[in-house]
Amino acid sequence: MSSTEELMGPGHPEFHLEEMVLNMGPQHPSTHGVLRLVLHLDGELVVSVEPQLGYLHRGFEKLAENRTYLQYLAMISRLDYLSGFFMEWSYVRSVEAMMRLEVPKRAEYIRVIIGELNRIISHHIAFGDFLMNLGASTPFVWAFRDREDVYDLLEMVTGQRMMYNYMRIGGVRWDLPDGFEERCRKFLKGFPSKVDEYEKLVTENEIFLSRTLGMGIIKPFEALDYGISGPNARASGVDWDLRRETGYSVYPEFDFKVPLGEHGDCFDRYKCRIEEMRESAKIIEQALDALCGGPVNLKIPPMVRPPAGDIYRAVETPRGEFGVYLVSNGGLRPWRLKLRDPTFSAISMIPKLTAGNKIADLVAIAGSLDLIMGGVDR
Amino acid sequence: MSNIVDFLESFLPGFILALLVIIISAVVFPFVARRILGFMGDRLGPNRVGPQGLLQPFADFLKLFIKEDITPSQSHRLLFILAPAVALVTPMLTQVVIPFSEDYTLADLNIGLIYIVAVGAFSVLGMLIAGWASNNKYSLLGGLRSAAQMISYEIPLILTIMVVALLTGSLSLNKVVGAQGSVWFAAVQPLAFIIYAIAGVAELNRTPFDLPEAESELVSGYITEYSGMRFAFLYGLVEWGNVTVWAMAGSTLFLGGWRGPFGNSSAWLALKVIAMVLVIIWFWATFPRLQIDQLMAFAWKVLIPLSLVNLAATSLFILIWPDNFLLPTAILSWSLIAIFIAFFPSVVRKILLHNRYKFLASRRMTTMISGTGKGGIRS
Amino acid sequence: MTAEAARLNAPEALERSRDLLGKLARDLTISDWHLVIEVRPGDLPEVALRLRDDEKLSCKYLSCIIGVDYMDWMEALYLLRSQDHSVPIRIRVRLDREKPEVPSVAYIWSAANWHERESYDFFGIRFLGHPDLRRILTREDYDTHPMKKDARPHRVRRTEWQWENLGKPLRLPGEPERSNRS
Amino acid sequence: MTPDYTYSYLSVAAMSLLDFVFVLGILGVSRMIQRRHSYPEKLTPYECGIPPVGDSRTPFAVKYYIFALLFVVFDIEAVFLYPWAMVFRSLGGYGFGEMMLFFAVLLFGLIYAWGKGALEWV
Amino acid sequence: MSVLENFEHQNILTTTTDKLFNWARSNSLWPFTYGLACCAIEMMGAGMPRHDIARFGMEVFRASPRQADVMIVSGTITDKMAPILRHLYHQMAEPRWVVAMGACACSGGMFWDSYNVVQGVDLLVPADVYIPGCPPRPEALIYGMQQLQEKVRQDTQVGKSKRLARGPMGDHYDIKSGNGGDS
Repeated sequence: MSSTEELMGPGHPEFHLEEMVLNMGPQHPSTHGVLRLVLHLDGELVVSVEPQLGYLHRGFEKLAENRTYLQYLAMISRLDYLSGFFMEWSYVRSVEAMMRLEVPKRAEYIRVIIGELNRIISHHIAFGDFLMNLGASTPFVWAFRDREDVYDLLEMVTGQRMMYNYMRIGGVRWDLPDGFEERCRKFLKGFPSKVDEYEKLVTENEIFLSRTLGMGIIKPFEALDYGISGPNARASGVDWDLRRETGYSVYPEFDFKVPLGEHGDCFDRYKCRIEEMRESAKIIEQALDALCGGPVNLKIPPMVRPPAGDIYRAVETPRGEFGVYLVSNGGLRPWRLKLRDPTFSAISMIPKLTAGNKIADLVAIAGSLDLIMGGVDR
Repeated sequence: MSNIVDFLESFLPGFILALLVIIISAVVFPFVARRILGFMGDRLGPNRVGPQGLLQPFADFLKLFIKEDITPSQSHRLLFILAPAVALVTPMLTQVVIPFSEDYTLADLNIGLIYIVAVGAFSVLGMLIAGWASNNKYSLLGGLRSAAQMISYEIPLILTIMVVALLTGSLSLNKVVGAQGSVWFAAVQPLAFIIYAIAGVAELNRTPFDLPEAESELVSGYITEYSGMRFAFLYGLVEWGNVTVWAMAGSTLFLGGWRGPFGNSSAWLALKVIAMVLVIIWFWATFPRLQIDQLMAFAWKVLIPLSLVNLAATSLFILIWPDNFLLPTAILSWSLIAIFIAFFPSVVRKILLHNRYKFLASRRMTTMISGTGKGGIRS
Repeated sequence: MTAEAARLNAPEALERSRDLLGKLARDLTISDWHLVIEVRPGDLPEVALRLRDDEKLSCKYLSCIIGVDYMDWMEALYLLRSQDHSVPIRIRVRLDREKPEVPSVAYIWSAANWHERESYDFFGIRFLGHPDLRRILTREDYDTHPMKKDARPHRVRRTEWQWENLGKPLRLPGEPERSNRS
Repeated sequence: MTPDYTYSYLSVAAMSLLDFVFVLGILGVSRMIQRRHSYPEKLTPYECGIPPVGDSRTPFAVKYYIFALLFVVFDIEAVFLYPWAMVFRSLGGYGFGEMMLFFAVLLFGLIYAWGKGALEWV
Repeated sequence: MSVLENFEHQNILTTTTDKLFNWARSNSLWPFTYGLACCAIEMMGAGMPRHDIARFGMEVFRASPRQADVMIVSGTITDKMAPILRHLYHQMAEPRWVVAMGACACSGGMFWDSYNVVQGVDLLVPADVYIPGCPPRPEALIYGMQQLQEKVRQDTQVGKSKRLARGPMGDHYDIKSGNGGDS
């Protein structure tokens, strides 16, 4: 039943208006790839939304059962392609835990450095796409401009711009190249001013504020109920960051803040990401200071056979808790590999958040949730 | 017979001039916009086709000219094809009354101001027809949005143009320019000029009011189904022609038209037009897009009362000082702007944001300091 | 948010849940810093409710639901976490492989809704009482549950897609079954 | 009526006519030299790659029309205002007062609509 | 059908217009906003400051297939997406081109053995340029687009109508000999 009908009184034959069924996606400029939203519209108003997934379902979990542990490593960074390094990290953490390996300290620092760099570029996209959805074109361009600097650093270390394949079970592929530290420090020096630049362009903008404030509010209990994690949940005030709570890797050594929002609206989610970018830069700086010598990986044979059992390991990706549940039967290949993606939960919140809002708000909300379909569809 | 020859002699050059203005603006301004958008985003923009990319717009137009134009099967064929022509009426006909220079106006109608407003309404017709005839939901939404938006912003536009009529005491645009001999109306009535600019940007569907073709929401709005040359008409000639014509009318009404600090010629008009178009391009690069309810609220709750007050006060001032009204009017208008800016944060924001206003006050981020080593339990 | 003292460690959580669940839990173990609770399919909603509403354990967050096919039996695994203490809890439900059925917990955690749909899609586990149990990732007209170990996920015959056949009518998801499957 | 005056309006009419001729002519020439190849799939309406559900020309939400109604009121006001603006100097205070009364009525109408919630986009 | 396509042999008219049209088409390739997966990010990156595909006039990403010239298939095509991709290809106006960007669009890539992945876009629509890489760098995309420009420049209208009647062995505009035809 449409809201107009409610307004006019139910069942009034003269005022019966048909809902318009509109497909948004899978090819749509604002659905971030291949999300399909089936909207029921009453004029500009969204009566109900049904997300339809699976347009990028590549069968990651099934493919894991046909790959050896090392082979699969090359594949998994394609899962959530904006934070590929975290995908690898989560996967190797679970395999390492299964095999009870102690990763060298230097490797952990390198992982943190690369990981946080990856978090920065992922938030760049989140920022740019969100503003693009709101109709501003320049922030998107600026975000990409600054991504390229990070890409340079990542390429210097891993040899790839997006799909790093840099993690190895028991460490990382190779050591940091010469000159990386200076370049990284140089980048970090200029980085805060660039974030300030974004904020100057966007945060105080009257139109931006009027579009985002109080829009798409996620209450803290709702965030928990729907299994939302990461910046989306922290913007609601859920103080939960796996880097701090579970203290994996060498994160307990670093001093960083976890930005929290108050209202959980689009603005808070945007602001949370901006602040997280700053915090990530601080973490990288500390990690560079703490970088110690030593080997960067354990000598592990290419054909690893973790003992039989099951294990769950999660890392805090730019989008929240990404977990890998691994069941091994002691063979060459995983028996079952479950990938728990944070965006999957975030998308399930869309119908609740957008019903009763307008199309423009739907686009804004979807943008603020930072949806990447690669991880959702798997 | 000689009448007809006379008529053609005076009319045809004018027609060709009007057409040339539109074509040149459709060729030059998109290219300039692309280069400037590139510049604002630290890019270069098109620079490979011809010297400095100058041939890029020609390549684009020729390509669109030889590209297939699809008429979707369930569309209303006649209206679908006619929509570009209907939409092109506005930029063509508006130029009829614009004084290009001191002694050249295509047809100096003595009701030029009403004429501008009346002809301006054709563009919404074109968009509505395009949206409806396409039989596409995005197009329909875009067309309806543009209709709602353009009729809403039509009213402040009419009311501000009337202020100019009051100041001039005539509806003829030649007289309007003539009345600006000593001082531009933009200085006398800055509020009217600002309202004209805002309402004009909304009429033109440019950022931040580009809802009818909001790419992130409605794909391409009312032009979603258009391809080939029809698309070029709607997207290039009509849109940029409208922008140019809006700038022409604006500079005639408020910026003294062809008058310049030294020498009066149409070059000054062109300069002013270019300046106004550059402002539009600048908006394009800077602003996000408004929401439709805020857009409507801004027109009906802010701009219309404001322009009504301005109109009433101006007419009162003219009545009190019939011979020397420019200075008092200017003082009034500038002080209205000051009041508007002073009350903007509390009143206008409240109007636009409604119940979401309360979030504005407390939009600071609280950050929590992480306890190092607080965790330790493995997940 | 909560004081350090409120945090439980795994053994404490185990004690607490033993008190809470009593006989509902078939088995309580600690594996890999996780508290693993094994329950029968029928007891699941009761266990879930108790874990969620308990003051100490307050598992308000369902991380995910995992289906596993062990060839001899199937398993549905519920990963829970509480905001206030850091012990992750797994509920393990062993299912009959021929007829995998388990009550839905979509009314207890909203997150479960889509995760259950996914497990149904991949393994064919029927979540009884689920509001809308449909396929979520694979095509709606797909005829097998691809993650089952004995599933032979078919592929669309490639010739069907080939561009010589571009003129043929389009078939889109949700339309009638294809006839020429390989 | 002076011939000049007729010419002015004649040129407006001729211009709109020629505008249609120009657009349709260009489209016609374009149609002659473009590469055309149409078949049923190409002519289906675009909706992000999915066949549309239902007709797009459904009865549509009433909100857009409320603004159209309000617009009509204000447009008529404008029609009255323009002649007034021309002559109000000669009308003097009396004419001004009358028009202000008209203004007040309109403004009251706007405020009424505002209060009734007609300006809210629900 | 175009007037010019009815010529069966080259003459001064067709060669001149060929040259002119191909110049216009090759310099104004507007891509279609159709990001599928990872490669879409690099596709966006190609339009952005460092690489700036805008220099070649290709930054006009049109979201509607009607206005786009080249569909850059950037990412993995799944079985669920395949009919949609084909539908969107159909809805593009002639002349149209397809660029297969990345290993997945070329051949299925590292998901070649997945149950839900189409092994290359050329099973669905005719591809003009294949750009390998996982994902290809923006430079590679720009190079690929330049190769496409090369291809466009070699296009001719001569005898198009004849070939259209001949059926599926001609180039890819001729596929629908059966129920399509001129309008």
